[in-house]
Formats: sequence, structure tokens, C-alpha cells
Amino acid sequence: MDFFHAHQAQHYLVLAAMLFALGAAGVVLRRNAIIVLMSIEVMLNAVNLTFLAFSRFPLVPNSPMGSFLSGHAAVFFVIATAAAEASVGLAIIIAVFRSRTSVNVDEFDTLKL
Amino acid sequence: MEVTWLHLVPLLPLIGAAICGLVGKWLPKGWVYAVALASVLLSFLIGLRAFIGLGEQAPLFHELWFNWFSAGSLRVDMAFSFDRLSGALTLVVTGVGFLIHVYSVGYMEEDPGYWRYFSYLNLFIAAMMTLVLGDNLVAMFVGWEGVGLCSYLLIGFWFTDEEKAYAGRKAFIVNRIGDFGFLIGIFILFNQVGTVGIAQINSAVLPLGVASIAALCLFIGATGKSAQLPLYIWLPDAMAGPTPVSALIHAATMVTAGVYMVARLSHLYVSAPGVMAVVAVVGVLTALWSALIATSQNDIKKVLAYSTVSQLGFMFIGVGVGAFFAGTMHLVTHAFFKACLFLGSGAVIHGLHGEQDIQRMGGLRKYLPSTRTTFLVATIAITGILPISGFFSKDEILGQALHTRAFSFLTLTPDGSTRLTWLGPLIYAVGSFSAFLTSFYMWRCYFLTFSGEYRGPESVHPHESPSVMTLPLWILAALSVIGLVLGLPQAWVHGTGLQHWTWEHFTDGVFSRPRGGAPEEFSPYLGYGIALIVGWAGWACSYALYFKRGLAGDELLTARIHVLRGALANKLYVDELYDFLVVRPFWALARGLFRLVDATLIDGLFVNGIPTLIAWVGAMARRFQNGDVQRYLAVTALGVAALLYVFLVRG
Amino acid sequence: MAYIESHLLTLVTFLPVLGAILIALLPRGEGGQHKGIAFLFSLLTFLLSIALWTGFRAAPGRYSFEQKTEWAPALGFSYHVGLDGVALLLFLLTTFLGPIVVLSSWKFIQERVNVYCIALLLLETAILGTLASLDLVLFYVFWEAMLIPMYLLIGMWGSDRRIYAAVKFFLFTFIGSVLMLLAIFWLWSNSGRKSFDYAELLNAGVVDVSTQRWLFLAFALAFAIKVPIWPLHTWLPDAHTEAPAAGSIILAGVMLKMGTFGFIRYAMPLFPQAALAFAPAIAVLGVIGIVYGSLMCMAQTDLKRLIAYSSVAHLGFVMLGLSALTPEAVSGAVLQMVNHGISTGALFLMVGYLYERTHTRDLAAYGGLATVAPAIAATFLVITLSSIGLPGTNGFVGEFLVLIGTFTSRVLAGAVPLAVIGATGVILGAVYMLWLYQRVFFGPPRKAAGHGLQDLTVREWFTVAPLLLAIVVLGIAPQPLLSAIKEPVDAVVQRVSRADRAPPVRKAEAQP
Amino acid sequence: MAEAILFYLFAIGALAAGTQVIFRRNPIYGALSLVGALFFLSGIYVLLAAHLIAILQIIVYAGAVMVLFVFVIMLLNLKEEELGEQRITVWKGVGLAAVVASFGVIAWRALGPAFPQGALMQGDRRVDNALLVAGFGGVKTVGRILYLASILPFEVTSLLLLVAVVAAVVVAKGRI
Amino acid sequence: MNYDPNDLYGVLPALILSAGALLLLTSEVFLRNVKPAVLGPAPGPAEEAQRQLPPGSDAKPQAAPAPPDRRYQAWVAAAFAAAALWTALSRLGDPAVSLFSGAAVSDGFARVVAAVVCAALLFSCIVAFSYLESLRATRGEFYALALFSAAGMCLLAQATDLIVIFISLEVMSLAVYALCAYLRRGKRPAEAAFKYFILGSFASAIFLYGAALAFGATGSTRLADVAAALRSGGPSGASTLLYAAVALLASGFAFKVAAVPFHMWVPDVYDGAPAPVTGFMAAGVKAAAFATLVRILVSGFGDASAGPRGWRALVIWLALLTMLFGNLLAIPQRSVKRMLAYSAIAHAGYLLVAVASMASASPRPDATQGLLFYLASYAVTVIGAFGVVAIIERRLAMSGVGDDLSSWAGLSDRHPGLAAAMSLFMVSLAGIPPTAGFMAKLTVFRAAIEAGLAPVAIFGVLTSVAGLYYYLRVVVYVYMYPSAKGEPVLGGRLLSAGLAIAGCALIVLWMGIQPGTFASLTQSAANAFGR
Repeated sequence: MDFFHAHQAQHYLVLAAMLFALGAAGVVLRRNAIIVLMSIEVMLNAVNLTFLAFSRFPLVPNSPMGSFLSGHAAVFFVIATAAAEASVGLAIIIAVFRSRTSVNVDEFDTLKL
Repeated sequence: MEVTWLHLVPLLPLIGAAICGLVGKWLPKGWVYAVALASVLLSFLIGLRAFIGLGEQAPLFHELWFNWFSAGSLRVDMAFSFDRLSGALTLVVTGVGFLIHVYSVGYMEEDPGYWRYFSYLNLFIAAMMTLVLGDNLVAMFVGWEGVGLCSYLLIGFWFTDEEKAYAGRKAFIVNRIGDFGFLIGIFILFNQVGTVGIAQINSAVLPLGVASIAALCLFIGATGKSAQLPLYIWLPDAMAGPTPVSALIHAATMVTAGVYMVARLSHLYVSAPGVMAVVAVVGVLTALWSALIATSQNDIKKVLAYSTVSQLGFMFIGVGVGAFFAGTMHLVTHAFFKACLFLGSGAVIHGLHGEQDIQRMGGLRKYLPSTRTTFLVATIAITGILPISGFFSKDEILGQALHTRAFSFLTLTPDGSTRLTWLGPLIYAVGSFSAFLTSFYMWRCYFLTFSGEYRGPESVHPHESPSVMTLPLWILAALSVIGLVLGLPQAWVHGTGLQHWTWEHFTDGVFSRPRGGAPEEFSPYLGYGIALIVGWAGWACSYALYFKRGLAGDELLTARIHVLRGALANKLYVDELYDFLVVRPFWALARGLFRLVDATLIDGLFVNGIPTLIAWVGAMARRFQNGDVQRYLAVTALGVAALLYVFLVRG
Repeated sequence: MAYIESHLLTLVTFLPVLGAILIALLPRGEGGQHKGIAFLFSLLTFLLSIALWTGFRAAPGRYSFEQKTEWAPALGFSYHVGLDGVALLLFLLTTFLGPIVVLSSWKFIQERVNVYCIALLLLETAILGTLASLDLVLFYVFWEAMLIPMYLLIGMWGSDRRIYAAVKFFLFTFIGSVLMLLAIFWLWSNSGRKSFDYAELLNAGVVDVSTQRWLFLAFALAFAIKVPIWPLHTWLPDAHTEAPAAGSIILAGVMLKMGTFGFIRYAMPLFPQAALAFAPAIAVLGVIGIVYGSLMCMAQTDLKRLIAYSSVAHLGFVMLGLSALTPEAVSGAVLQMVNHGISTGALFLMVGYLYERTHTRDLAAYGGLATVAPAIAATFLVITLSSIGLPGTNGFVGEFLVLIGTFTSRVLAGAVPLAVIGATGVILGAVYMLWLYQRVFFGPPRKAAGHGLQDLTVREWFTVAPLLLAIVVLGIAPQPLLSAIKEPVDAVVQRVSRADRAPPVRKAEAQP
Repeated sequence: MAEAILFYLFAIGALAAGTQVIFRRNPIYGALSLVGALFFLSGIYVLLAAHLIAILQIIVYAGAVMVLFVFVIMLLNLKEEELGEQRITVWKGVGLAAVVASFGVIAWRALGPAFPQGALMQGDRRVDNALLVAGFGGVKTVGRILYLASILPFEVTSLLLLVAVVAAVVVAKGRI
Repeated sequence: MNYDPNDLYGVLPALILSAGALLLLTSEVFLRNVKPAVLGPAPGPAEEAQRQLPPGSDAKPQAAPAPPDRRYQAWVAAAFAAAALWTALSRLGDPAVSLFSGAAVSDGFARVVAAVVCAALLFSCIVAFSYLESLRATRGEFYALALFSAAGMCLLAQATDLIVIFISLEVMSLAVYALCAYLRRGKRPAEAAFKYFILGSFASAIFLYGAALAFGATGSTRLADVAAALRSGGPSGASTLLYAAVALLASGFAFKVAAVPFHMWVPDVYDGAPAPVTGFMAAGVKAAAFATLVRILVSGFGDASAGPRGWRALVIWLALLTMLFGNLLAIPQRSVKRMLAYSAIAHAGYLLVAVASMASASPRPDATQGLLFYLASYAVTVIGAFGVVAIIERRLAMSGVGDDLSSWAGLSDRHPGLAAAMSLFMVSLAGIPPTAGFMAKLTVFRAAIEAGLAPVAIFGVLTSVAGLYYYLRVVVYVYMYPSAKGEPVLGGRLLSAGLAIAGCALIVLWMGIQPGTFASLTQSAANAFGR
């Protein structure tokens, strides 16, 4: 447990990095459009975690913005944005599905070269 | 003395040419004749007036017409100078020219292009006068190229015949080769003297090297214009033109321009004795070479053409050995009798409706009496079997060659011992042999043409030419006789009124003396004797062969020395040689370069090759964009990784 | 009056544009009217430009009809125009050829006439502007504006391989000029003046030698391609051959001169030491151009291609003269520019007429035209003679001055052999031009001479006659031209040939 | 002590659920495991004293967003065969490598050395805003920031949501 | 901590645009379907389109009453765009003010970019009008979304706070995604939107992570604070984090500006989206993205520009790659639309050269000026070009295939005006005088030389020669090839599109012949980044 306390901040940050990488991997790997979308959500969550970790364990004594809680505000906005993105993304997926009855990313290659 | 009317001499014929050329087609025939003849006659008269005006108080007339162009330190004027030499030449050119104009009126009667013809002829007179009178090398060059142009136009006058057109082109291009030398000569002299004025050049001190190179270059020009070895090949072909043209341009005047130029620049040449030797040697070789060829030609005009080349060779011997007066004197006399000969041959051709082959002539003396007489006189003049003009001028040349000191710096080593003294005598010997050949082939030509029986087809009825053509013949014949006055040895005429008329005395002071000085007085009698013997020997040979046997004489000769004679009949294969050595390789080179360098190397490899390469790379790179989102994502991720590497790992 | 005086140059330069606008406003398909307006305006331009000749005052270091007004101060360049002698001559040459060109294509161009006329007029303005401008950006703008109309002329009305030729022409010239643009910027940022003004840059003193070389090369490449100097010449035969007659006339007549003009106006005075250093190289290339170009002519079977290559040879003379750096040679070179413009322009004009009649450019098809069309033969002969530089025609004086000037040059290394080799061009020129002439006009009439070939019409006479006149007049009285260009030529020669003696003053340190 | 245990618990849970999201073949399972992941994350948020955010995470994400996902999945109602086989291509490998490398580098070169002693030290005690700031991460404190300090982003976000609605409607509409 | 309501004036353009969007949306409510009789005969394309519909997409029943007349919408949108443009221009000279306690700024730079964006919107709306009308596809949402995205762009140009940047970016992007997918004709638009969306959100996530790291390093998301932290050094870990941050932020916007290797979405998206939208994207998105990139790099990380770890070298490398591949890949294209897409990449390269020559905390004014000038000229030119493409594309749009050079052959016979305009735009893109493109090239490369980037400039002009080749090819087809058999004369509503194209053409010429006027506009913006 001393290890955790010795490197408290890193734990959160590295976890965030791992989650982000996980999400990115999902985006790169999966062929199902919906899952790709979810992976993006995972990435955004990783970002949120980073923000929060930094606002709890700052690197500088005091924030130029007055309070480190601006990190929390940022997370708030990111969540809202994520929601917006998700809705539009899903709508697009529906549109694509309409035009070709498939949500498999690697079949979307009408546009090429 | 500065005058203001000198430019009329070239200008009047020029105007005549312009009128005939631009509107002559629509003018009545008579007007064209009138304009053409009048312009030449006028300039002749002006020349005559000026010539008479020459004297002790006015050694030369000079006119600065206008400043043609000047840039930097170079100033080129359209300026003319009229001294005894150029004056005499003026008279010869305009005089003989006028006669030939008259003759042409008859000769070109039926030709529809007569207006063109007379325009060219006038243009030629203008150019020739510019050449003769021009007081600087550039002005001279203008005439020099102008006469070349006219000869091109007149040789190719009947241009529908490829052969004739080609002959014209050949003449022009060979002349251009000479002109190239001329240009370089001008450059060198300008570089050395800082001006192109002939007078200044003739008074400048020229270091031997420069003088030699300049003189040599200019002499190249002379070989081109005056048909000397190795550039004589164009002249025989030039006979494709109308015969009066051959008489005027290719016998009497233009081809002698080279001799005139050398004489004009006598100072330059005497300051380059080595080149003098070259000139003389080239001259004598040409004389021999073309005399040999002339013996075996059957086209009457070709015979005369080669004889012209050979006579020009004599003139170059003259100027080459430093006897400028002798060379120029032969120039003048030759102008008379050779013009006469050509016009005579023209009359013959005209009388035989275009027949030129002497094998199908013969016995014409009873059909063309006056032509025959004048031709005979001229033949005597050129062969020198009787002491009339040709005899004296040619013998003067040979005599001077024998005793020359012009090559002194070659012949005298610093320590005074002698070498190369055999050069003069050798030239003399070879020259005399050429003289023998001259006599031989000229008499052959005469006998085959006029004596014996008519060998032509029955259909052709030879007839004498109209008087408009015969009159000039008589005048010229007379001139070739009277011309002997010019050449009388000083000893004979000393103290008499004739003294002033001998060429040597007349041109006294025009030319500069050779380094080694003129040869000491030598008695001419021995030379005369030898000359007569040579002349008669030639006469005798051809009399024995051709007067007696007619054409059989040729067969006899051929039987004896048929190899040599075959070669001679084929002009010693010189044309073929040039064609093989120069012309073909040159065109081949051009085509090869075009295919290899232009088409293949530059265009194929670079100009079109590089874009093709780029396009190919683009097409390859394009394949990568295959529409797969996740490939795009991967590449984007790679980009991110690269950036992070730059900022975090490498930095 | 003073106002006119100061704005005359601008007026003349942009007059054709007015014509172009007018044509653009007219309904299409009104072919005759379009040509009429184009002719009218080009003629008007020429007449006005005569006023330039009469009003021209040669004075050392200053320009006639100078006009300088704000253009884009925010970007640091201005509208600055003026003429010195050299520019004036080419300017007049251009306006002189303008109406002739329009008239020459009256019959040949039948479709999309309006575009054609507009292109011609815009091209004329672009060329005039290039000559008149005294601000580097202005110069560059006109310089590149030339390309588009020419490109259209070749590509739209050319013959079979027109598109290849057009694109080749455009890319070739463009690739050269972009580097020049960068060099101009470099001058702007390092001349210490932060100015594009030619005069100011000239006074700003020259930059250090090593940089000069690069800048000179950048400029020289652009100009060398336009000239064209061997081995950058291969766009020229294609462009000339494929272009319609009018295009070829303008190309050969004036456009190629833009390159040589660029050398004498910009590349040499701005970078004197570099110019001095590179002079031998350029001279050698020029000589190669003379000989090689002539040889190429002998290898051609296509009438226009042959003449196109002859341009390479003629401009070789010009480059040789420019690099000889003697007053004689340089003024000869300038004169040669004008002469080549007239004679080769006339050649292309005549060839255009022949092509209109016979619809072939193949030499083998020609022959014996002199019997069918004596007038064409006669005019063509005169032009041929001027092109081989026969004394009495305009061609001679230029060539002679170039050669004699080169021969006597003390500055140029190896001047004598260069001049001698260059002089062989005199022979070669005669060889291929007379060959061409005989091939086309002499001998028995051949295929092309058949089907009742018509001799010069009145309209065609109107186009040819001025050129013939110019050939003769300039051959006999070239002196006015020579004295007009004396000032600038001497200035260039002074500046460049003494560049190594007077160490240059570097003012570039005065960075703000 | 407790924080450590909880952290590891949540972290492993979040990672496991995340992995499920990525590697479940059927999107519906993916969605559900994503919900799980979100829950674990909100737990971690609580550990970071971000109470308000933790709640929002549950309400907005696990609530609204995921419902949307599930709804769409149901709407499309993909059959087994339509899901198709997951195939591995070279470029997927490359992409994976790139991603792993990137965030490996970040973790190793940037995050690791960022806190020498695990966090910023003032004197002998480490700076921990959760202890320093009263009501850190609570509604009140965060609210002040939201409505005063970051008013602009707040307004723009409202704009964003409007845009999202319109965009979604347009795109999901029948043919235009 | 309080904020001043007057700050709202600073974001006036965005407000106006949003208001316009809202107005359009509400106006939809009051529309009634009209009887077919009232509306004129339906132009051919729509029906044709229905026949060519791919299976699976529901065809509209023919009997349905014709949709209401929505022609007013384009003009309303245009009016609002014009209003925003005017506000942006009218306050051009005003001093820079910091808004919302440093979250945004209203300076000359932002105003010029806003002006460019609004102008782009204005022309795009007019182009879109005839396009959509002839496809019977006008809906209020289209213009609303366009206005929204424009608002996002304006905010993006002003934002100085990473979070604000992110959100405005999303506003812009979401709207543009929707616009790409707007037209449902064949598979292409939706696919384009999807690709754009996936890659876009991936990139913005990466950007956001960068923002988080920056926040971690400085405790703030304001660019000013980042700059301050960089200057004062701060704790050792901070600088490393900041470098990681700049890497991620840069990648995020390198994606948006389509710099190689972040460019791969561009061709597909530009190709798939409706031509008017593509034009708007190429003009507006690029302008906003570049503005933001410059803000982040210069006013945020200006001090981290030099040296081996500086972003200057990085931008230079990106520029080189972008110029090279953009031109290289455009050469083999036969579809003009796709060629323009690749050329957009190439032009991003030239703009990156400008960015590279701005590399410092207080860049030289002429570099900024160059960037802005280039953005403006490129915007006008490319909108014009895509306007022409839109006219050509109309016929092909519903058949779901892209255009091909062959369909351009002999355009000058059928439509001399269009042909001339298209050639003008091509010439301008190639950067040949007397057009805006040349002046843009001039300003940018002069700045590059001034900044000592001569080699980059040389490389740039050489690639532009390669570019000339494919631009000229269009001119070749338009002018030098005869029309293909049966190429119909394009009918339908050409007027408004023609209006917009003519406007663009005039501006292109005007900026080319009289660049001074615009250049002086940008001067106030030029020293926006002074300290």
C-alpha cells in the first residue's frame, strides 16, 4: 500500500492513460460502428479521469484560474459534449445503415483512391 | 578630295534595279531596257568623268555618304574612295557591264523573266561598285556579299530546274565559307587597328603574326569569291546561269574581286610575306589544276569557266609575288578578252538554239563570221601567241614571279645566306606550263567550234546573232587588242605619250612595295621569247590534234592517256570527294544529333521522363487511399505517435 | 499635356485590355466585329506608341514616361513604369507586330473568335507591361500573365499535338519563373530597403558574391528558358510548330525577347559580379545554341519546326553578345533582338499563309511554289536573306556587331574562339535557310503547289509589306536604334564589366 | 489504506469492463459492459473527491447516453450474420501498436516523472485539494466555477446541445 | 470572477449567426405543404433521383403534396451571414479585448477569420440555393446547420481557452458532419459523414487529452497561463507534460487542417459531401482550424517553438510532407471534386509554411498577414470552384457517382461563363497572376524567405509547379477538348449559383489586381500576437 501512497497521482493518471489507449484500440480494431462509437466514449471518460486527477493532485501550488475546480468544470462540459457526439454519431450510423443495411466499418469503401 | 556625287555610281544601278524589280513586270519592255541600260551607262559616264579628273592635285576622290552604324568604338560609314585602281575597275565594271547589258537585250529576247533578269543585273553592278569603291572593309563586305547574292540569283535564274537552283545555292554557300574568313579578317584588323577603314589599315604598322593571320583569313575570302583552290568548285557549276551573266559576273568582274581585294590591301599583304607565298602558290596550283581540267571539257562554257579559274590563278600569282600591278593588269585585260569569249560562246549557243557541246559544233566560221572573228581575237589574246593584251599581262606576271623578292624574309636567313630561292622560278615554270595548257585547250575549243565541218544535227540551222549582240563582241575584241598598251614594257614606251597609259606607270604609288623591294630591272625579251614559244607550242599541239583530225584528236589523246583523261573529264572527282568528305557527314551529324540529343536525351529523358516518373509515383501513392476507415485511423495514430516521439523521446 | 506625358505609357500598355473588355461584352459569334475591334485597338496602340518614340528622351540613369503610383503599400510594391532605350525598342516591336498579327489570322481563325481576340489583346498588354514595369513584382505579374493567353492560343487553335505543346510550354516556363519569384523575395528582404522597386534595388548596392550567384542563377533560369538557351530549348520547337501562325509570330517575335530582355534589364545589372562570373558559361551556351540550333534546322522535315530551331540559333547570337560585355556586342545583341523579331516573325507569317493554302507543313510536299506564287516567293526570299544576315538587310548589322564585339572583348574569357565558332553560324544559316527556300520554292511544282495555289491577297500584302519595309529600312539605317539604346547598354556594360574592380557596397546590414 | 483498496478494485473493474466493451462481439453486451465501466469510473471519481461529477456520470452517461445506445442497437436489430466476423488486418495491428506506443510513451515519459513524490509537496505534506479546499468537488463550489468563471463554455455547450439535436434530427430523417 | 455582459459584443458574429439559425428553425414550424399545382413543374432531377435510388432506402410516394416553398431560407441565411460579416468587418480596427475573463479574445485576427468564415458562408448559401432547389432538397435545417457551424468557427477563432476551443470545435464539427450526411442520394454522403465523424471525434478526443495534460501542467486551460508557465519554467515535470500536451493538441488540429499524415479523411469526405458543403468545409473549416492552430501554437506555446523540441521544425516537416503528398496524389485524379480535395491538402501545406514562419511568441506581422491573406484568397477561390463543381455535379448527384474530367470536356462551348470562371479559379489555385492565389503565394513565401525558410519555400514552389499540371488539365478539358456526344446543356436554376460564382471570380480578380485593399484590412490583425 505504500506504493500506492508514494505514487498516488500516477495511479489515477496511468489508469486514465490505459483507458484511453483501450478506447483508442477499440476505435482502431472493431468493425462494428456502434462499438467504435462506444470506444470513443471510453476515450472521453479517460480524459475526464485525467482532469479530475489533476485537479485533486495539482502540479503547481495554485491555479492561475483561481481554483483547480475548473478541471471539474471541464469534465462537466466534456460529459455534455460526449452526449452530443453520441447522439449525432448514432444518427449517422442510422443513416449509413439505411443506405447499405450494414454497420460494418470495413464495408464502407465506396469512396476511395 | 571630298566630293558629293560619288555615291551615284552605285546608287543609280540600285535605283534601276529597284524600278525593274518592283514595277518592271508591268512596264513595257522598252522602258525596262531603257532604265537598266541608262542607269549603268550613267554611272559609267560619271566614273569616266571622275577618272579623267584624277590627277596630281587630286590623287583620289572620297565621299562620306552617311554613317551606316556605329557602336562603342566601332564606326562604320557608307564612304567611297575613287583612286586610280578603283577608278579603273569602275570603268571596267560599268563599261563591260554596259556592253553586256546591251548584249543581254538580244540574248534574253524571248525570256519572260527579262525584267527580273535586268533587275538582278543592275543590282549586281551596284553591289560590285560598292565593293570596288567602298573605303572600308565593311562597306567592301557589303558589296562582297551583294555580288554573291546576285550570282546566286542569276545562276538560279531558271529555278524550275533543280540542277540550276542547286548550282546557285552551291555558289552562295561556298562563297559564304569564304566570307566567313573575310569576316574574321575584318575582326582581327579591327581588333588590331581599331578601325575598319582601308586607308588607315594600309597606313598602320602591323606585327607580322597578326598581319599574317588577318591576311590569311582575308585570302580565304578571296579563294571563295575568286574560285581558287580549294573553293573553286562552284564556278564551273555557275555556268548554269544565262551566258551574259557568266560573262559579266563569272568571268569579267565578280570573280576578280578577290584579286582586287588583295591588291587593295597590298600593305597588309606585304607585311605578311608568308601569306604572299601562300597566295602565289595557291594561285599557280589553281592555274595548273584547272587548266588541266579545261583540256578535257566538252561543254564550251565549262571550258571557258575552267579557263577563267586558271586565269584567276595567274592573277593571284601576280599579286602573290608582289607584282600587284601585274596581277591587276591581267585582271583588266582578262575582263576584256574573257568577256568577249563568253559572249562569243553565248552567240554560238544562241545561234545553235541552246547547244553547248563543242562535239556537236564545228565549221561555224561560215555561219557566224563576226562571232568567229571576235572569238579568234580573244583566243589569241588569252593564249598570247601574238603580243596583244593577254600576252603582255600574263608574261609580266610570270616574269615578276621569276625575279620576285617578295618572299625575302623566307628566302634570306638573318645571316644573309639564302634559302627557298627556288620558289619564284618554280612558280614561273609551273605557270609557263599552265600557259602552254591554256593555249592548248583554248585553241582546241576554237578549232572544234569554228573550223572543220558542222557536226550538229540537221534540224538546227546555225545563224549569226543580231547586231545588238555582235556589236559588243566587236567592241570587246577591240579592247582586247588595245589593251596591249597597258602592258608595254617601260623600256619601249619611255618618254613617249604612251608612257602614261602603261599600267605599271599608271598605278604607280597605289600599291605598297614588297618587303624585299621590287625585283631589279630585268630585260623582258627572254621572257617574251619563252612565252611565245610556249604559246605557239600549245597552238601547234591542238592544231595537230584538232584542226587536222577534228574530234578524232580527242580519241587519239584518250587512247594514249585515257586514265588521266577520264579523270580530267570528270573534273578530277573533286565534287564527289567534297560530297563524301564534307557534305554527307555534315547532314548525317545533324540528323544524328537531333535524334540522339534533342529527341532522346533532353526531351525523352528529362522533359517527359521526369513528369512521367512523378505521375507514376502519384498513382502508386494513391493506391494507399483504399477507403478503409481503420487504415486511416491507424495512420492518424501513427502520426500522433510520431509527434509524441519527437517531443517526448527524442527531445 | 504633362498629364498625358506622364500617363501615356500606362495608356498604351492597357489600351488592348479595353479592347478585350469591349469584345467580351459583345455577343459571341459576331466574329467579324470581334476581329475588327481587335484590329482597331491594336492599331490604335501602335499609333499611340509612335508618340512614345518621338517623345523618348535618352538620359543616363533615368527612364522616359516614368510613372510611379501606390499600388499595394501594405504589401510593399508599387505601380512603377518607365522606358529605357532597350525596353522602348521591344515595346515598339510589340505594338508594331500587334495589328499585323490580328490581320494575319483574319481568315484562318473561324471558331471561338471572341476568345481568340481577347487572348491576343491580353497577351499584348502582358508583354507591354513586362517591358514597361520598373517594379519587380509588377514585372513578375506581367511576366506570368503572358503565359495564360499564349497557352490558350496554342492549346485552342493549334494543330494536332497542340495540348502537349501548350502544357509543355506552360510548365517549362513556369518552373523557371517560380524560382525567380523567390529570388525577388530574397532581394526584398535582404537588400536593406524592403522594396521591390527596381531603381531602388539597383542603388541599394549589390549583395555579397556567393549569394549573388544563387540569385543570378534563379533569375537566369527563368530567362534562359524563355530565350531559350540550350539545353532548355525543347519546348520551343513544339510550341512554335503547334501554335497557330499568330501565336508563332508573337512567340518568336517578342516573347523570346522577354528572356534576353530580362538578362539585360534584371539579371545582369542586379548581380553584376555573378553575371561577370557566369558570362563565359553563358557565352559558351550561346555558341552551342548557334551551332546546335543550326544543325537541328538541317535535320528537320517540318517547315515550322525548322524555323523554330533557327530562332534558337539567332538567340544564341544574342546571348553571346550579351555575355561579351562590350558596347558593340551588347548593342548588337539588342539590335539582333529587334531584327530577329521582325525577320522570324515575318517568316512565321509567311509560313502561316502557306499553311493556310496547303494545309501541310511537310517539306517533302513543297516545291516549285515560285512558279505558282511569285509574290510569296519574292517576299519570302527577302525575309530569308534578312534571316541569314545579308548586308543591306536588318539581319546583318546585329550579327556583325555581336561578332565583332565579342571578338574584341577584353572581359570575356576565350572571346576569340567563341566569336570564330559563332561566326560559323553565318555559313550554317545560309546552308539551312537556302536549303529550305530551294525546297519550297524552286524546282518543278510539287503536291502542295497544286490545286490553284493563290498568291498573296491584298490583306496579306498589308501584313507583309510593313515587315519588308522594316527589314530594308533597319538594314540601311539602324543608327537611330543604336543611339536610342546607347545609354542603357553603356550602363550595363560599365556596371557589369567593372564589377570585379570596384568592390560592391553592401547596404543589406541596414535591416530595420 | 481504504482508498488504495477501493482504487484497485474500481480500476480493475473499469479496465475489465472496458475490455469487455472492446472485445464483446455483440454490441448489446458491449453497451452493458460500458455501463459497468462508467459505474466503476464514477466510483473512482468519488475517490478523487469529485462528487458532483460522479453523480453526473451516473445520471447523464449511464442514464441518458447509454439508453440512447441501447435504443439504437435495438432499432437496428442486427442479426448474427449481419455482425460478420471480426477480421484482423495488418493496418489494425499497426494502429494498435501506434496507440499502445503513444500512451505508453506518455505514461512513461510524461505522467511518471510528473510527480517526483507522487504529488506536489508543500513543506512535509503533499498538496491534496480534497483536504485543502472546503467542499471540494461539491455542487456549490463547482457551480460557482461553472456559472461565473466558465460562463462562456457553458453557453457554448448549450449551443452545442441544440446543434446536436438538430443534426441528429436531420441525419436520422428519411431521405431528403 | 464576475463577467461583464458587454463581453457578449465580442462574440457578436457568433450570436448573429446563431440567431439566424434559430429564426430559420422556428420558421419551419409555420410552413404548410402546398398543392402541386401551385409549385411549378418539378424539375427532372428529383424524379430521376428516385429511380436511381439504391434498394433499402424508402422512396417517397409520388402522390404526396409537393413540399412547401422554402426558397426564402437561403436568402435569410445569406442575410444573416452578411450581417455577421459586416459586424466582423466594422470592428476590424478596434483594439483587442479579452472576453469572459480570458476564455476568449476579440482581436483583429479573430475578426478577419470571422469575416472570411462569414463570407464563405454567404457564398455557399447562394451556391447551395440553386443546388438544393434543383434537387428538391431544401430544408430549413440545412441553412440552420450551416449558420451554426459558422458560429462555431467564429468562436473557434476567438477562443483562448482549451475547453472553449474544444466545445466550439464540436459545435462546428457536429454541424458539418450533419451537413455532409445531409443529402441522402446513394451511399456516398452518409459514408463520408461517418468517416468524417469517426476520425473527427478520434482526433478531438486526442486533442482533449492534450488539453487535460496542459491543465495538469499549469492548473489552467487558458492559453495565456500555458504561455506564462512555459516562460517561467515551473516544476520539472510540468515542461514534459506541456510537450506531451503540445504534441497531442497539435495532432488534433493537424487533423482538422488536413496535414499529412492526418489528411486521409479529406479526399473521401470532400468527395462524398454535397459540393456546396464541400466548398464551405474547404473554406470555413480550414480557416477556423488554422486560426486555432496558430492561437494554440503561437499565443500558447510560442516559447516552445525554437530548438530541437520546438514545434517549428515539426510544422516545417508537416508542411513539407503535406505539400509533397497533396500535389502528388492530386495528379492522378480524374474527378475534379476529388482533385480539389487533394489540392486542399496541398494548400494546407502552403498555409503550414506560413505557420512555420510565424514560429515565435511574437511573430512577424508579415507572416500573420500572409496566413490571413492566403486563407481569404483560398476561401474565395475554392468556394467558387466548388460552386462550378456543384453545377456539374447536380446531374450526377443522385446517380451516386462522382464527376469525371470527361464531363467537363468542351464546357466552354456550352457555358462560356462557367468555363472562364472555372479556369480563373484553377489559375488562382495554381498561383498565377493576376489572381488572388498569386498574391497569397507572394505574401506567404515572402514571409517564409523573411523567416529564413528559403529551402522550404523552394520546395514549396517546386511542388506548386507539379500542382500547376493538374490545375491546367481542367483548363485543357474545359477549353481544348470538344464536348462529348450528348453532353446536355445544364438546365435548371443557374442564376443564383452563377451570381455567387461571378462574385467569387470578381473577388479573386480584385484581390489579384488590387491586393492592397485587403492587405490593409489584415494589417490590424497582423500584430494581434504582439506582446
